[in-house]
Amino acid sequence: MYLTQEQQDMLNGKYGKGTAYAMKIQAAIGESFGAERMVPITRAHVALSNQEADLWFAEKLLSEGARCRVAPTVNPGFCLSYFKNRHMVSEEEASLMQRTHNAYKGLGAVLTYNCTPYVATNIPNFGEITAYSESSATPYVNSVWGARSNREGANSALCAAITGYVPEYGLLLDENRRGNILVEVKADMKSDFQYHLLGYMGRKIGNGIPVFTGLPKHIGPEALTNLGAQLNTSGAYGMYHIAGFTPEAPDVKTAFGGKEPERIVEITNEDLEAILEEISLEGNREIDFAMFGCPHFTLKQAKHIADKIEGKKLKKEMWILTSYHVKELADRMGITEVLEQAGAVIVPDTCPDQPCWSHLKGKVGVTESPKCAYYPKRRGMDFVIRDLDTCIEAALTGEVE
Amino acid sequence: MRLTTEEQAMLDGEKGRLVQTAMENIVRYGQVLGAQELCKITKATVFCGAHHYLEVCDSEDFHEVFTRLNLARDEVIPFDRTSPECYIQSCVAACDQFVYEPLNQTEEFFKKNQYYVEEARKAGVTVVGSCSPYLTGWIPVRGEHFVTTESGVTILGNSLWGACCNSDGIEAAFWSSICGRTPKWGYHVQENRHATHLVHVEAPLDSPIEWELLGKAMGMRLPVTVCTPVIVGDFKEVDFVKLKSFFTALAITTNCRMCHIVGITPEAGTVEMAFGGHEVEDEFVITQEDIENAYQPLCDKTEGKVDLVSLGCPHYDIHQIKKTADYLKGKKVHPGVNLMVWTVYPVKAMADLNGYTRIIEEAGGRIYTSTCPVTVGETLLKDYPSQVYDSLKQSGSVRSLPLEQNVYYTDMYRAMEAALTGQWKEEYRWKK
Amino acid sequence: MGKKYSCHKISEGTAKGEALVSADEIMFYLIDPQTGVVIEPGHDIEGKSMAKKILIFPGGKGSSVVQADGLYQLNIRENAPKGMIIQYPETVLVSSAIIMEIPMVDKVDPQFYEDVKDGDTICIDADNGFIEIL
Amino acid sequence: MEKIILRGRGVLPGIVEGTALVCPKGITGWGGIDPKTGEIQDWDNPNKGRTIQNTILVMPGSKGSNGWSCYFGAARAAGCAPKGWLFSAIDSSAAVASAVMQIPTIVDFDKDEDPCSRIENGDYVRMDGTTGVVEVTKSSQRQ
Repeated sequence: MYLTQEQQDMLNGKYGKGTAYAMKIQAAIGESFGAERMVPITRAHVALSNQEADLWFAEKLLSEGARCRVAPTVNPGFCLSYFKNRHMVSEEEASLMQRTHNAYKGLGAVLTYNCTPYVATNIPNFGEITAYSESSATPYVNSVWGARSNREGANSALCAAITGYVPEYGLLLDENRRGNILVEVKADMKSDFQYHLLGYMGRKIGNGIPVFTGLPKHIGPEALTNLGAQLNTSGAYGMYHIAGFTPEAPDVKTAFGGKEPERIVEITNEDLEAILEEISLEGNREIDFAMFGCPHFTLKQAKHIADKIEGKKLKKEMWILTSYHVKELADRMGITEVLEQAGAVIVPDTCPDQPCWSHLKGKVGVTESPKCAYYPKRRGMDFVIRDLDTCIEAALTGEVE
Repeated sequence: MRLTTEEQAMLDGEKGRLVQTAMENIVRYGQVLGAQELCKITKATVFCGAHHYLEVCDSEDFHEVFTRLNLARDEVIPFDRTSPECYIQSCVAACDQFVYEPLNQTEEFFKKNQYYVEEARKAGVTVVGSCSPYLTGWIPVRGEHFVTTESGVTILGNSLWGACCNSDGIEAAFWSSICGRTPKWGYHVQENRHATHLVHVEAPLDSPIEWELLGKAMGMRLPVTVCTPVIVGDFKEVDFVKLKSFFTALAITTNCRMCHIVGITPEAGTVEMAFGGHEVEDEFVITQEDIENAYQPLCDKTEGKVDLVSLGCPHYDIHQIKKTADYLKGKKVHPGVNLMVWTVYPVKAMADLNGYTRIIEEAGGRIYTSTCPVTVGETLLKDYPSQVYDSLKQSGSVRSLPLEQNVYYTDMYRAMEAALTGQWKEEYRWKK
Repeated sequence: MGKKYSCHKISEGTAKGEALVSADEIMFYLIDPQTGVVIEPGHDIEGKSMAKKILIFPGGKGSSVVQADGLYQLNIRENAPKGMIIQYPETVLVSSAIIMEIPMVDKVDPQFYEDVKDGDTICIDADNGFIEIL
Repeated sequence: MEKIILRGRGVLPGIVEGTALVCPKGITGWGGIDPKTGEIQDWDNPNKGRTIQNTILVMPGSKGSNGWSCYFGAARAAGCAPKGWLFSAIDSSAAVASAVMQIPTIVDFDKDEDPCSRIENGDYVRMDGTTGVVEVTKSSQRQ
């Protein structure tokens, strides 16, 4: 791979040991993918995870003097002030989060603690070259915004933020952005929930870049967020097209770059029902809690819940996870008050796959997100997956259909 | 004009007087344009708050003021609902949502503004208070139809996101928010979105201010009528801050509401694609000299004391606030200088979380939200004889106020230097 | 001297160890860090340990953070594989291997897959681009 | 007494007559007029200081920011609206302003019948917003 003088200097340690380490990793990635050169990025998002490896890597870079050239936004861990003050995390867990906070702050990241930067705080424009980790983010920025990012790992995205460059391969190149699987959606996409299930059809869709047809004319950010998040829970997708909707797919032909699809897949209502049955616990049972916001809920979703439970009392715990800045909006809009009066909690900066949920271990929850049900399994939480309104009803009555 | 059954029902009053009036106005608006049908609006920004021009209507009742000015009716039609299919955010108001004393405003005015904003919130408007609705997730996707009261957002939406919007106005944005429709005309129609003018940019553009100046330099060359330029050049490290600076400056110096950038905006992969087979009406080159000429009249020549330094028009995003904090860390603003940084309150909350607010405050500056110096107006600005802005739009608009101030315009770093030294020096003028 | 096969370097270094072949993609999150044993239900090599082995598998799966953490947890307990031979590189797995300094190669001579079986002793020389079955 | 007839597209009905106020470079909406009096405030407008109230206002189209219509709307609310107006070519901001003003409006004239060049300040204009016919009595010919 060709390196410019500046990139070579980074590799040789002229910009410090930490930067050299980041560059070494990136050069190796570039070499392994046969990249010819490195190109500058103007945005990055790091899937901070508040896990030991994440902290080890960030602290190693920091102690070796690395600083971000391009300040990245970051994923959530857990909200330290909320969970620590309520003694819901141990000293060690709080300390890990605090050290993660300090390490990323030291590296110069913008501590947004939000897994949906692509809907508000870090939105790339068409064609912009970026480095996004977080599995729901990469398909969103590539597909919806037409920006360019490979499916970065948390650590490779951090390296890119530090050096300001990424190796040029994969989805950064025109020829790799064309669709190859035609996905004809025959299912009735009546709410954002169906996009969760459509995204979970990864096994049926198969590897490649899907081109969806048959979707409604208006698709909101919540539906698109769900689609991307679940595609990358059920498979590995850097990008998709929606014919007549996403910017690189004004029509089916353009989406495939003039070629014929390699595979045609049809998705019906029955497919969505079958996948739901497969991934969800059985219904008709009592539940212990409801959890929403994986990926983080938007203001619109928080307001939807508030409208449904205003003036009522929840029978079960309800957690709504969101970004710090949506939380601010919810406070200002009076939504937080309505939620809290009904007994729900809207909490920022927090992910379902974090140690702060130890009190839910061994319990059964409801959620509308298959991703929310998938990762926390190893923390002993099990979920019934239903559409949002059914989940809200379950939190009110204590039982799910 | 062809209306759908649903639209006709709204016009017939089936959804109440408010929706009916909004629809009547939209239909009339469409008839004046010669539009054949309406299109569905799913995003809007509206101009809430107790803006000064509303004072022509001498009434204590928000709804009366609203009806007479925004609905153009002489009865009182309560503004109590908006289209459930449309996501609506509020633009800047003439007041910060949280403080009034530092802006030299009265409690009475602050409360009136809160009352206006609160009524809009009850009607379904998300209270944001920003000229930069995209900072809180209000971003139309390609092909989405939207309305906005901000010219800069119209042009950004059309150009950068490939969404569809005309420059229509404050009243029309309310009508569309209420009935969820706008006339299908102009940039809402695919065939009208091709380029008309070809601009070759030969000036090297690095910082955001240079992109702003490109907007002004183009404004000096483009016709006053509506046109759709396409720019080509060897653009390096283009980021969103540069683009929003450019589009905002272009919007206020021209009537242009869409501008393609070859290789950057989605409808302009190539020059040919941007023109889509239509003729090039005119073609010109912008040189470094043009950029410099655009700058000179925007910045006063006198050296001397500085009283106000204002950063953030359009409202700063979190990255810009971080840069401000990084620069000010450990430094002190000169006594007597008011350093104001403008953003939207959820971004300020994020700045609080990240410690940027504290750094800026320790340096002697302060972050404000929900408005800007020009929107607050004379009440604030009359007390500052010498003002520095990092924005072409602010510095230009301040000049049109009936005040006799020195107005300086430069990039954010030189503006902060002026705040630290308390002086305007020749070296703070922007130069390449 | 054993039989040599060409390959392409992803993560530098050399390694020697016992072969463990998996037909399924691997998510390092679902490996017991205390033993290196695959605990993912229904996985091709469920119940087998990858500790100090040369792991031969198609590629990785899972979100952008789990691979690094999984490998890290194995690595600090010295239960990570010594080397990895893959077919389908993707950034998440590749960067994790590079960071954990575990030699990794791809684009191996197809004959290798015909010949290799569990328990073979294998040498990887990523830097010189070859694998050897001893 | 010279009379000329111009034809545009009549878009808002009504027959009105009055003295023409012609602004060939348009008027800036936001801050360009004082809505309380209808007085033009644009520093570079040759009609600065004149009011739009009760005139037949002639302009090429809108100008400047998206806030163009609201100052005219405010003038309407304050009782300072023109009697009718003519736009050489319609644009979206001017169309919103017309829908707000609800005064007779004629737009989209042929290039050689551009009201901004064929009508001068002080000419007496009779306009029919239904038919689009504009009857101009040149002031230089009038007693």
